[in-house]
Amino acid sequence: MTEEERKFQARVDANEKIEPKDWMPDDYRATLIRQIGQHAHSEIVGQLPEGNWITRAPTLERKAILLAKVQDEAGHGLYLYCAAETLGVSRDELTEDLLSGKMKYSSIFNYPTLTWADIGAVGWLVDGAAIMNQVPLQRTSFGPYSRAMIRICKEESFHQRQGYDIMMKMARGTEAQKRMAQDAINRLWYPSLMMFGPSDKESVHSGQSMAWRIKINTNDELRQKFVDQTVPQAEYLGLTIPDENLKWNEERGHYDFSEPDWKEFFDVLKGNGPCNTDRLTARQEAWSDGKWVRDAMLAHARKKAAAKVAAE
Amino acid sequence: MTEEERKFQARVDANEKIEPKDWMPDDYRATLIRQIGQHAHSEIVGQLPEGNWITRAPTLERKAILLAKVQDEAGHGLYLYCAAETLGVSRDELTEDLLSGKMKYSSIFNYPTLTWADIGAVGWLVDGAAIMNQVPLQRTSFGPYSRAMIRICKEESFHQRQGYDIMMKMARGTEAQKRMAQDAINRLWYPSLMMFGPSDKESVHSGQSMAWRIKINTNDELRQKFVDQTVPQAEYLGLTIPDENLKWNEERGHYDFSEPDWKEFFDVLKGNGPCNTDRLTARQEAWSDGKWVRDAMLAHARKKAAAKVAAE
Amino acid sequence: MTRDEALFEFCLRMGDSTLVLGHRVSEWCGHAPVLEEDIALANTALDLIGQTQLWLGLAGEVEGKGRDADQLAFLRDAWDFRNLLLTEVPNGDFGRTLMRQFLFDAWHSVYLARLLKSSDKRIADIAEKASKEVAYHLERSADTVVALGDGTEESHQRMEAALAYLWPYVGEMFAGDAVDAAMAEAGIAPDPAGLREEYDALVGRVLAEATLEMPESRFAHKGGRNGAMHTEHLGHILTQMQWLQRAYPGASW
Amino acid sequence: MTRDEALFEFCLRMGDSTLVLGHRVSEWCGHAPVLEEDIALANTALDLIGQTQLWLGLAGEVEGKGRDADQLAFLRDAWDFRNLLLTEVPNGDFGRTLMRQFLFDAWHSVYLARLLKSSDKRIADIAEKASKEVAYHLERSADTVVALGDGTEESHQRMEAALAYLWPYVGEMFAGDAVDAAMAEAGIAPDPAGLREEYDALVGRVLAEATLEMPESRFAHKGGRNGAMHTEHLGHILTQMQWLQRAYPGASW
Repeated sequence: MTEEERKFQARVDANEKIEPKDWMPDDYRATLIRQIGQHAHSEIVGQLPEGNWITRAPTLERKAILLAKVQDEAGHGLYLYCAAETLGVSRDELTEDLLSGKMKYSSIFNYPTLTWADIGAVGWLVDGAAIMNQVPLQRTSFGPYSRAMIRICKEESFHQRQGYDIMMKMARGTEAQKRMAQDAINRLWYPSLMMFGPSDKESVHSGQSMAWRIKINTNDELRQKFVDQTVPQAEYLGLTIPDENLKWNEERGHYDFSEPDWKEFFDVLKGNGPCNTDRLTARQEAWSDGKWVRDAMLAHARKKAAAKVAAE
Repeated sequence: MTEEERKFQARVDANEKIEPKDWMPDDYRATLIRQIGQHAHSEIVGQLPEGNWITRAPTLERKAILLAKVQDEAGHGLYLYCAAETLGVSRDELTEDLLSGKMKYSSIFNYPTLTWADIGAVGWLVDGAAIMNQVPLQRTSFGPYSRAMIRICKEESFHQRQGYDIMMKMARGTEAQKRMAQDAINRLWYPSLMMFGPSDKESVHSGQSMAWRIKINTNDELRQKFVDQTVPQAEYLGLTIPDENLKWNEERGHYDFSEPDWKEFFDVLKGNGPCNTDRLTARQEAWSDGKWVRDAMLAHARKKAAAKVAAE
Repeated sequence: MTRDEALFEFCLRMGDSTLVLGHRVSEWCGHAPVLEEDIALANTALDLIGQTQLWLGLAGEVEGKGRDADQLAFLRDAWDFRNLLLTEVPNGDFGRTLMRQFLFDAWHSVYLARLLKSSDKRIADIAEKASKEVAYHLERSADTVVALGDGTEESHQRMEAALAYLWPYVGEMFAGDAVDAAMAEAGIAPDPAGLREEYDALVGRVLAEATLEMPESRFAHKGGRNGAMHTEHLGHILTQMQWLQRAYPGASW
Repeated sequence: MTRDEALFEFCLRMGDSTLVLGHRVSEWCGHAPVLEEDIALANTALDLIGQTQLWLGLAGEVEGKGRDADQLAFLRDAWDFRNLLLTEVPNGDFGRTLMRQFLFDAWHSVYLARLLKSSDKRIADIAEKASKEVAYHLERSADTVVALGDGTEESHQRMEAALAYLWPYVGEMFAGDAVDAAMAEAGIAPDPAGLREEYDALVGRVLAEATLEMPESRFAHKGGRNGAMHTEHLGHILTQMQWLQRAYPGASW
């Protein structure tokens, strides 16, 4: 370790925030760009499965709530791109990397939203899992990232409550609604567990990330915490978690549960999820169809700036 | 009149059919190209308002019937383009003239189909009016046109019965269905009357067309015939024709009725109907989006022909 | 037509227009050219749906048959809708969507300003809440129309085409009828014909800055505000919008 | 699962696939690149809807709960559909539509040929009627795939892209499950896995003539035939398809 590296690590260990202008190891910067960028992309792509139901929301109130949620998510994307930009990468570069497939987004968004209950389940399970990941990151070592996380967590927990509220309505609703709610949890339970990533035992990078406080807990810890929190919620709803092995382990003080199918996880990562093609195509088309707009806005801003200079 | 013209007129007067290779006056040819071309275009554009409900047809049987009908209409378009081609104009030229707005199609298709009852009303009233126009044209002087008309009329009367059958179901159905049926006739009655064109008194061309047997009856005759035929049908359905002045005139042996709003007719002709832009845009896009297909089919046909020649 | 019948129609006209335009705008979700526009479009749609709740809520109250805003939004077929035709035409490209928004916002802001002084306090209250939101919508859509009109050659052409396509739907905003006359007489809402001049001045100013020529034609498609003849597009919107309420009648969500 | 339960599922798989594909194909109405194609597409859709009436009619008969073909088509939500995912993906350009048609027709013709010998006469009868129609569909779609694959450079690229997009949906046709096993055991329908070789040979021959390379990947999207996971597209199809039956329950048309 060089002197600089030692000092850097000491600051991290002392829970000091690293700011953009501070010295930082190249790998710290690169890892953060990847992590924050992926998170930003997830917010953006995450608009699509929910957007799929905005035009079909069942009441005006639900439509308004969903619109507000999707708007928040785009906002989160914006904070996160800004945080990433402080590390010396532009939003456009990150976008190009998303569109070319070089950078990933959370694989959960490669699953479809097939019924209105999925909108509830996405709020409850997917946002629930996201929060589980994000809450500790409020204490991450990189200042802009930490501050973005604080804002985001506040809104996400609101979203999660709204999702749970949708599930509640359906679980207490007609037979068809109950069936819809159960079908949603059947499809989304394991993909939600996958959101924490494979066991850290298999990951080489986790140790370094944890030393840098870019990662605070292991994937397995978070997954366990998610299961422990979610099972009683499902019971309260009267819904069944699709796992025969799920049961309370008195000794451990945790629920035992089945691992998701990691082969499916890697398949989805590779691009073979149910919606990978549709999601990426939607974003690519938004970007290429919108080029003339971005060009025009830039051209107009330049004209205005030139006119201002000329007038002065 | 030249000798040729006199001979030509004598043949027409003797009810002989004029065939493509026969001598004919330039104006006869030009008028026929315009008339047959417009008729062909109407069949093509006429697919759109009905196509609008294929994906929403209420039963499998109705969907099948509507598909068959739209297929028939495309087929009629095909016969008619072929008849026009015998006069020395190509289908592609006619299509380009349609897409550039140089040639017209029946203005009725610039009205929207807003409910399922409109599909019934289109069959009953619009096809009804079309048949009224077309039946006499089976005896038109130009052979290919006359033969096309014979085939077309057979199918059209079938369509009209199907349309009437839809109206019957609705008029005998629920309150909402009855209301839908009445709403359809309210909107489509006057546009149907317009299909016969303004009174011939105002047209300079009609006399010549009638002498050439390109036109057999006056517009007013056909309109009267249509009204006389349709009123009892509406009564049988228990629907009200939206015309306060409509009443049986014992003396004339015909119904008296109100003229449609001819200002609206000319507005629609000028391009200001409710759907002119949508209809023409749909056809233009079909044509331009399909260019690569037509090019490829041509290229492939050439390759195959070349391979055949090489093999021989 | 009683005064309450006219008032019911008036509320539907307001609420259906915001509902249908809100629906169209929300179709952009996740597909906008820049992230900031995704946010702005979602925000606009959200405001419009919020206004819909107020207008259709009041409509139900006035009607007095126990129908609430959701029942009015989700259980009427196309012919019972009273939205401006402008709000139901397809989005087209981003330029057309923003031009439509601007043409609507300009009318909306002018109209709401008069409704602030409505003799019916319920309407004045809705107008007060809505007009703040709409002032912001108008500022944004006008700025965007200017930027795209006066941007590149391509964007200028696209905005010209958007304006040409949409202009025939503007006249309907100012075509008064018996409902409007009843509202004007009761001091509830202004005679729409009287607003055209102010509208033209506002729109003309922005279009000029956008280097776009204001069309001269006064030809107007009509039939949305009175339900006489919608476009074919509305029915397709409703198949989506009303799906759940139609497929699962009586369920609560 | 009783034999009749399996038979019901089998009939739904057949009828839902023809229904959904018929719907997709009918979306082309009035928009095809040449008039002859407009006619051919309408004809294909018509045949598919006719087959749907037979399959769903039989499904209702087997189920024995008094549901007829229309009730099955228009009153089930997405999760109860059993169509191949291939049939519900969007049309894309004309090339993708025809490639999808070809990939489906090839399976359909191979499968129906076996159903001709079904131990259930009702099924053999439907297969006999359908297989004549499908032979014609296959001839047409194969010819078109060849012409467009071996046409211009642009058309070749488009057909390559269409094949790449659609290929992951082919595998589902040959993934047997308990329903298929029950049908095979009863001699009603073949084990789908056993048809892959014949399919690959047929498709390979046409693709070769079309100068297109048959993809090697065996990755397959699944979930349509057993209803476990459709695409997001099916729900949108149903909002249209079922609109009238949902909006006016109990009416007859």
